[in-house]
Amino acid sequence: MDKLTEIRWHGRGGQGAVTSAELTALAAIKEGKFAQAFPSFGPERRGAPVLAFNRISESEHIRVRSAVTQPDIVVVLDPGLLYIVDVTSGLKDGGALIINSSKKLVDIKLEFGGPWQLAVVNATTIALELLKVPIVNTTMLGALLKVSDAIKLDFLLEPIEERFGKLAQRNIEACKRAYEETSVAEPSPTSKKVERAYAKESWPSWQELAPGFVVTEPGNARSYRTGDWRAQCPEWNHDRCIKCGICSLFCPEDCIRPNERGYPEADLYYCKGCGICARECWTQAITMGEEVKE
Amino acid sequence: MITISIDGQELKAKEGQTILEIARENGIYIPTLCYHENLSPYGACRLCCVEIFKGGRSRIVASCLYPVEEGLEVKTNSPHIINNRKMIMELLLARCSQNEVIKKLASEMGVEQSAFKAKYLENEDCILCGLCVRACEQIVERSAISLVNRGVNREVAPPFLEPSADCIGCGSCAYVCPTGAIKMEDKDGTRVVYARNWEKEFKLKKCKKCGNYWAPEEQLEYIREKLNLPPDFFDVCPNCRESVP
Amino acid sequence: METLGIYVPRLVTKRQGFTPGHRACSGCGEALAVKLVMKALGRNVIVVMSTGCMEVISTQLPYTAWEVPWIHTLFENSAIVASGIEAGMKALNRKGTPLPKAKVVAIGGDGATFDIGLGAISGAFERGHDFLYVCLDNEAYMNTGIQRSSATPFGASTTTQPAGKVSMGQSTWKKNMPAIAIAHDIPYVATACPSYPFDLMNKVKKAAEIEGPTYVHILSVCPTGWRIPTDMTIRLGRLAVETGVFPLYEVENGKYTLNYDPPRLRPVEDYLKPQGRFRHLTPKMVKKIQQRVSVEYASLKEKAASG
Amino acid sequence: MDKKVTAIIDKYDADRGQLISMLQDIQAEFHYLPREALIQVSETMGIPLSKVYSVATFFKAFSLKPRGRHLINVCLGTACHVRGASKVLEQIERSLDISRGETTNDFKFTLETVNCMGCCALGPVVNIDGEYFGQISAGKVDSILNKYS
Amino acid sequence: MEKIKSLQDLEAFRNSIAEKRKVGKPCIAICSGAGCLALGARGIINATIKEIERQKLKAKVDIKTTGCPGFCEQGPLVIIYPQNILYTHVKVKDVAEIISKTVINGEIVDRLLYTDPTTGEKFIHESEIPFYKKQRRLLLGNNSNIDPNNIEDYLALGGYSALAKALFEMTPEQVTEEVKRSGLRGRGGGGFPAGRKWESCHNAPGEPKYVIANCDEGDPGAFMDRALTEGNPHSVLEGLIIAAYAIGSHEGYIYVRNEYPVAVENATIAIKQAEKLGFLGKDILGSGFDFTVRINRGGGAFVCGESTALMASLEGKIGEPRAKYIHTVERGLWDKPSNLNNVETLANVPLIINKGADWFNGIGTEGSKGTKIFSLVGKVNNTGLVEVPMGITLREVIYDVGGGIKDGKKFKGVQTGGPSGGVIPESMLDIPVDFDELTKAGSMMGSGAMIVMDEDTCMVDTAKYFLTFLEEESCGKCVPCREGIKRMRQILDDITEGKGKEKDIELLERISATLKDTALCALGTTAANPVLSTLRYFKDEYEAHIKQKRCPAGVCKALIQYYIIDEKCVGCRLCEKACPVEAITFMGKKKPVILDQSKCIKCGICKDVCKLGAVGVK
Amino acid sequence: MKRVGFESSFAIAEAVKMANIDVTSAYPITPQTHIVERIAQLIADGELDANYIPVESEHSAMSGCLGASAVGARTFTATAGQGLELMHEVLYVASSMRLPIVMSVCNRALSSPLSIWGDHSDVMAVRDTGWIQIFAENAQQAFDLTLCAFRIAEDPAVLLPTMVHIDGFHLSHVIESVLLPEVDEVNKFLPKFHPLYALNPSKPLTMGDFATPDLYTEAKKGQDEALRNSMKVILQAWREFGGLFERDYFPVETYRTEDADVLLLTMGSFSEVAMGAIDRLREAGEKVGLVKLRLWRPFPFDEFCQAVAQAKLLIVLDRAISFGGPGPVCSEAKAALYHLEKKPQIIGFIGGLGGRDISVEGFQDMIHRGMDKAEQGKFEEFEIFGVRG
Repeated sequence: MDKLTEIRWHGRGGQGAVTSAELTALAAIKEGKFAQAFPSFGPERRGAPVLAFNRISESEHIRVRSAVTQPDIVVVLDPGLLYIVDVTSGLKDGGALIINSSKKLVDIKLEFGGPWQLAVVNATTIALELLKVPIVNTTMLGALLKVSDAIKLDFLLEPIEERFGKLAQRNIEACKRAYEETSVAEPSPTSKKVERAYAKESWPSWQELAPGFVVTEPGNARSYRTGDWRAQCPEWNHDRCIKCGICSLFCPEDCIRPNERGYPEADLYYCKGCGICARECWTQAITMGEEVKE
Repeated sequence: MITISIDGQELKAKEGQTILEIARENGIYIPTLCYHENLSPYGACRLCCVEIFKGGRSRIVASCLYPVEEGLEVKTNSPHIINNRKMIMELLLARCSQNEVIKKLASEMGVEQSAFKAKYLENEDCILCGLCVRACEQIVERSAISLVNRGVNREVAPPFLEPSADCIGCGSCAYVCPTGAIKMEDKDGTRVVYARNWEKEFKLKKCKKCGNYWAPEEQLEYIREKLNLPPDFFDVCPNCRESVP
Repeated sequence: METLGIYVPRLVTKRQGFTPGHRACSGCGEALAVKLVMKALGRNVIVVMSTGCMEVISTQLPYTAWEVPWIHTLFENSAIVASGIEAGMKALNRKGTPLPKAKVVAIGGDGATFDIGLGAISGAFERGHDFLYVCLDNEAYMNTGIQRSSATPFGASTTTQPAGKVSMGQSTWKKNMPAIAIAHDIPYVATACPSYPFDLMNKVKKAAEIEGPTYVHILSVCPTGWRIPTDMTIRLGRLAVETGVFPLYEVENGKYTLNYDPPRLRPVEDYLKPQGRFRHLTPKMVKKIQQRVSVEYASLKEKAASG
Repeated sequence: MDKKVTAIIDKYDADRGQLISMLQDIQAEFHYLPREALIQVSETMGIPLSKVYSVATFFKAFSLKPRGRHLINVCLGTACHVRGASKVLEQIERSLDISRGETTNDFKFTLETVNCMGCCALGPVVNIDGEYFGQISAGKVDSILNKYS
Repeated sequence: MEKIKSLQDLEAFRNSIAEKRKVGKPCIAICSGAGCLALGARGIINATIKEIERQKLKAKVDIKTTGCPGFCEQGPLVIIYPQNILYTHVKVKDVAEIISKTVINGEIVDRLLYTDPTTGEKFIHESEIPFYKKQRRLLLGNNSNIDPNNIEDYLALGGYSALAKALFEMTPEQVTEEVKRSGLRGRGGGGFPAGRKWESCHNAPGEPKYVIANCDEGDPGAFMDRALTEGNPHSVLEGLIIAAYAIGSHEGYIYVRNEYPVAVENATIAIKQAEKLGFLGKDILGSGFDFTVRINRGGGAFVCGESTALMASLEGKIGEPRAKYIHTVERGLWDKPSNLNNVETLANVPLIINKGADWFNGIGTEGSKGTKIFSLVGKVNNTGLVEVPMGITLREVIYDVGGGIKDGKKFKGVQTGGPSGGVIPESMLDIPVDFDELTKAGSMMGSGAMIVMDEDTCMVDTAKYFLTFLEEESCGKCVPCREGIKRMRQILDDITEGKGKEKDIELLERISATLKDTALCALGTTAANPVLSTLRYFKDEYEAHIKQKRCPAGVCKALIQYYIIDEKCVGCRLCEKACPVEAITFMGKKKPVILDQSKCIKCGICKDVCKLGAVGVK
Repeated sequence: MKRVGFESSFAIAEAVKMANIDVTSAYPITPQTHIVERIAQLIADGELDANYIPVESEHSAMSGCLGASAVGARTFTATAGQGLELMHEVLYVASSMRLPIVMSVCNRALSSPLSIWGDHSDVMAVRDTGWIQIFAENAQQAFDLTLCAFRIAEDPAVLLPTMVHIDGFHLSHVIESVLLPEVDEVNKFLPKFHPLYALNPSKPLTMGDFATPDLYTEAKKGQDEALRNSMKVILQAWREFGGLFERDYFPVETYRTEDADVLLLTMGSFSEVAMGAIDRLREAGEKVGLVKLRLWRPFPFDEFCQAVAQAKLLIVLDRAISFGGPGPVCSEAKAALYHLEKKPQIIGFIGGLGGRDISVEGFQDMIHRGMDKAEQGKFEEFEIFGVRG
């Protein structure tokens, strides 16, 4: 049987994971290979964790259509996802984990190293510098090129041009620069994946559903964490805050409340990091800082 | 966690919560006029009174203030309570005979007319619930108005019934007023906050960029001084300000 | 009109029927609108919602973000489901089943309101049911991925009417839905925008208190569909109002009131420029839009002036 | 005025709990609570003026209006009432042509009432400038007032 | 004087005072209680001082101004020691005679002795007088022996020995236990067991803890707290210090109403003296216990007698009560555990500590222990303060102590408990004075005002009086109290003006019920008591006003007419002169005066001035 | 009980009145109009205290019922043909939200060409919407089964919407005699509706959620179980009805099927006509019988197998066409019998489309043709009965 490379992309709604997967497939097809790209269809929204998948075969039509559960390569577009989604779930021994992070390779390795190749690139910085937006889809393709020969840069150029038009050149630059700046650590076959607890959803059985699927517990969505969607986190400068409450009124999540001292505070369990509060604050007391997990 | 029962419903509550809070959380309606969830409870209107049962004895308490305790049994609608509420509404209706909010609430409770003689009916809007005073004190932290005089002569007013230097024209008092006794209007670059016996006028600041009036100058000056912001900080309205530091 | 200022927001109720934990996009103006609507309405309501973003993001089994009785059935029928609820409650009450007082509120997006559900809305308005219809207008079918609706403004690029080499995006003018509502002679019609939260809440409260069919049209900025940064939601709403693209007004028993009438309108360009969906517009197109907005605004002003 | 007020505030170590005592002293000094004094108390003590004003208007002992040279206090306590205090009050009102709470135009008398001075055994009681007159009747009013003219 | 630093020092100091006083100098004790002052005691004092100086007796005779012994009706009162001769109704012109006759020569001035109004018998000593005979004057007894501004007087009588006992022989818990066992209940009105209150406050979490003596005696008609604070301030202070010790408080307040300037002054002096001698301050009597007291003056608000309102005003706020679902012993002044006791309650404490709970327990009834001071006022012969053991009947108080109704009129009712209490009718005069019995009768003990009413008192007017009082005194915070009392007063206005309707009574009852159920504080919840109790016992009077438009007692102006009883009138023209509106005209000798009803304003002056009883009311 | 002459439509309206419904939300369409017109008149005359929502389409008619039922009101509507098709989408919602709406369907052909006359095309098109579907054969049954429908639908163990089918014109517009029970008796049979869940601010519920693939299957499983389990309640309700009113109903009813070799299977008003044909053939000594399907959904598998298993031949008349496939009833019958060892052969006819009449003679003819075809082994053929060549 032909060699089949399976890739799983982890991103957030609006970040470009699906685009990455699509471009990957197009590049592979251009090269003459057989490839698939597809997202995990769902109602998830901008900021919510999303998945996209690739399968690339050297010379055969690929018939499998189900989600990739045992990837050869995992690409993580948002460093925050590492702590909320089990990105290495099913990752094959000897496979590759590619992460967008500002952290150093050695530091990442402590946390996410395993019997797989580990690649780290500070894609957000590259994207912000070259594209002026924190969308890292093409940048991460550069990192993918560095780790895997499933696709080649030459065949990627055309799809990028088609997709981005005027902005293509800058995207290609981002891709190339990421290729240069990606640092890679070889797999350490003996090392084990660091186990961590990820939130797991448990689903009711059919008998447990009320007739008509009525939800009888009002507002139980409160237990649903949307704070995971956040890429940036609001911070209040108390010297600048007059506790006026405007931030709280404009919060679409309704998650800003005064603390004991009367200063507003976002409930990070829900805050999606949209930045409205910072934008609307009269005294510019709020800034959106980089999200730091754990 | 504490378990209490309100009108026969078993409910969970946290230590320190009041009966009214629990009722509201569970969609049980208890009328009030002086309660606001974001202000300290005051217990003045007495509309929220409920009957509690403890150790075989019943007692009437103000639900906005009464802290729940394990096993507490509450009735919000006993005939006793309803009679009292009606009487309180009759009293309020006698005071505010022309006020639409009071009239409506009274009629919802089945009180169409106050039993008091017409010659004694008053045409007040203020019910002295103190919400405005508490808002100004606890939220705005300015205390520009207070409850002055005692008893039947009580009213809400700034000191000496003159425009208060402490008032920054935020309008919290007008917003929180349940009966419309305090009002606020913005018109042609001027804001007026007023009640029957007092008012204060504010000049509104014009945004240098878009030309819209957007906030009272006194208010902006207050913020600016409090936070030690540069003099030109509020020259443009937040909408015209592009960068966020 | 707008009493928003410092501190007043802290007096807005914390409790509402729509909880956090909903799955709206980051920066969603529509979720904000729903939050404000629910703050204004309190607990004694029954909400009927059309299929759309708000339904999908708030009630994913086994969760619900609603703390009021809430029902969704289909895309196009929330106005009539609301009619049924209202009629049912009236009948039950009349026949001796005591029910708590509750206002029926139907909420639908622009697709549900302008397009697929228009017939049902018209029917419910005409029959005079005591209910409030709230349209959350984000100017396209956002739930399915930014397809044009009859609420999509002229010149906006959507996935079903994209800007292209020969296309300038939406080629028709936005349907005047409030005018359609007004034409039904219902007692109250208003436009609102969450960028003016107190105005919005006042109108919703007012509409809920009036007996008979009432209509509140809320412009709900969609950062995803409009292609703007998520933190620009409030600002865009204000720009829509300040440029006259989306004037805030209310019509009470046929009487027009313009709630926000600045001495001078901003140029529409201020509103169009930050939005990705208008990025392709040529100066000529912008001018055309400006002209149309000016004319419509003037006509609205005239109506307000004549009372 | 400032100095006198400052001295009074200092006497109580600017203790907020002693606000009422301070106002009592200020009133003893000026016979009423002058507006400026209240402002000074508010500023020195860091108590919002509205709160000071609120206290000054709540308690019956305080007057925000200048008072006459002689302060007449008619006791309307129960014991005095049952012995006809209201008739005494009415007579004083008639004699001075003012109502309770008011001051005569010549600023000679201010007429106030008090709900018990603790001289219940001798009711009705009238107190003028600290001097008690017990077992008064309406008929005796004028002769007492005459002492002060 | 130096600070007393130990128990031994205290005994030594007490002995030195006793030593000084052995000499047995004659002493003129002049009551300077408010009642006597109102009757001219100030003049007596001045005259005495002058006379002593004139007669150059300064070295031989002591003058003492003392507190109120309670017999105010008979004032000004003067007692001559060592013979203990009581003179009543003393006038300035009597002073010289008293000094020369009694002080110097030991002769008795007969004319100044107390004469029983009914028997005509004269009494030399206080204790022989019927007014005092049935009393048990545990608290008031010393008032006439003590100069309140002289701590030595108090010490000479064993003062502060209870404090010493508590500090050196008892733990705080033992003190509390003793008070608990004594059965002492709060004298301010509520009747809550004092010991239990102390215990709760002691056990409540939070520091510091405060103790407060409540001398904001707002009850019109009551003045025992005043008499105690003015007459024997150290007894109150000692009680307060002991309470502080038991509770673990180091800061205390005495809240005195500003209408009691003498009380403020005497208490201030007492505190200074106690501080100087080391009864207050750091390391009291060398025991290690610290305690300081401040005086706070009220601003004239009846509602400040309510504990939470009082504490609010102690914080410099308006005297608005708050709900007491969390008791003040847990969260009171400045949100800290606070113990508030009435002055009279505290004055009992040194007695209990000294003589023991069992002794105290032996006085009074099952549920109410000790004595209670009442201010017996109104239409009774012997008005004044009376201290009687609990359990004595109302009839004994009014007739035996009080000497019956003035001018031989008919008794109608007695109001106890002040504005929050009720009127008790003749038929119930035999109920014992006891917290629970009075409550059962629809009234209450209150702070101890006892206002006797005779047939000339209109009950509707009385109810209206109390409502007018409460309307003025309501803080205005809660709706039922502020609005309800006003409306009830308006209804009573109508009734007394002859405009009452029959359904008004029902409306009064409905408002009363709501007030009782829903008002925020005790002022409101009990506000309807005067109305309810008069409705209960004197409904016929209400009905007379409403149905017959008649005021049986001849009080309600709109329903009465003054008229001249021709047979009695001699034409002296006093009334004509007194009438402020010239409604009376002299008609010559045969038919002396006529009263023009159209002009009459019903001020009643004519009736007041007529010495012949020729003015009638119908 | 009194005997009156009533159009079936009026009989249904009478049942609705006796059920004391709270709300009807309806839109006119032939041949259903007489039902709602009659209800409107009853309301107008004050004989029925209910709210009539005169909606703007059938889609809205059903939607209005959804809303009213969701607050706990007893609801009824009626429609036919195109109307039922327009409701289609809403029908699924009603059943999956478990709202016990009762609806009369005056079975009608579907466009195009436009036909206002009866057949079962509309019925079969909504077969899979999760409703309980019951067929009536005459005015009396229309009355009885409508009453029963409320009882069944609202049973807390069921809570499913229910259609009572009457054939357009053949029943709807025909006047017959009907026995009407007394109201008290009806009240005994049909208690007040107590919804399990209802929209009520004092107990907030969320109805009509969104389900991801993780839960949709479970939701549907629950719904299917409910429909299957409703059979017990249906049997119980009909048994009780029989006890009270002495008219018995069964999911599958048979006529002279004892020892029959050949059975005819029909549904609705044609069944009574077919009974005439059976009588004549029996007179002629032929061992034929008639099987009538009263309950179409949930399909009464056991009862059906029991009724037909002993026969040699089952002739099925479908009044609906499934283009390019077997008649729907026929294929259902085949599927039901497939697992049995001993089962009849099946011949399917399609007939009575768009109001085309079939007389007693016609049925005789159909049975004979069926028998012929069976003999010839032409089992796969679906003949459209009476079609002109």
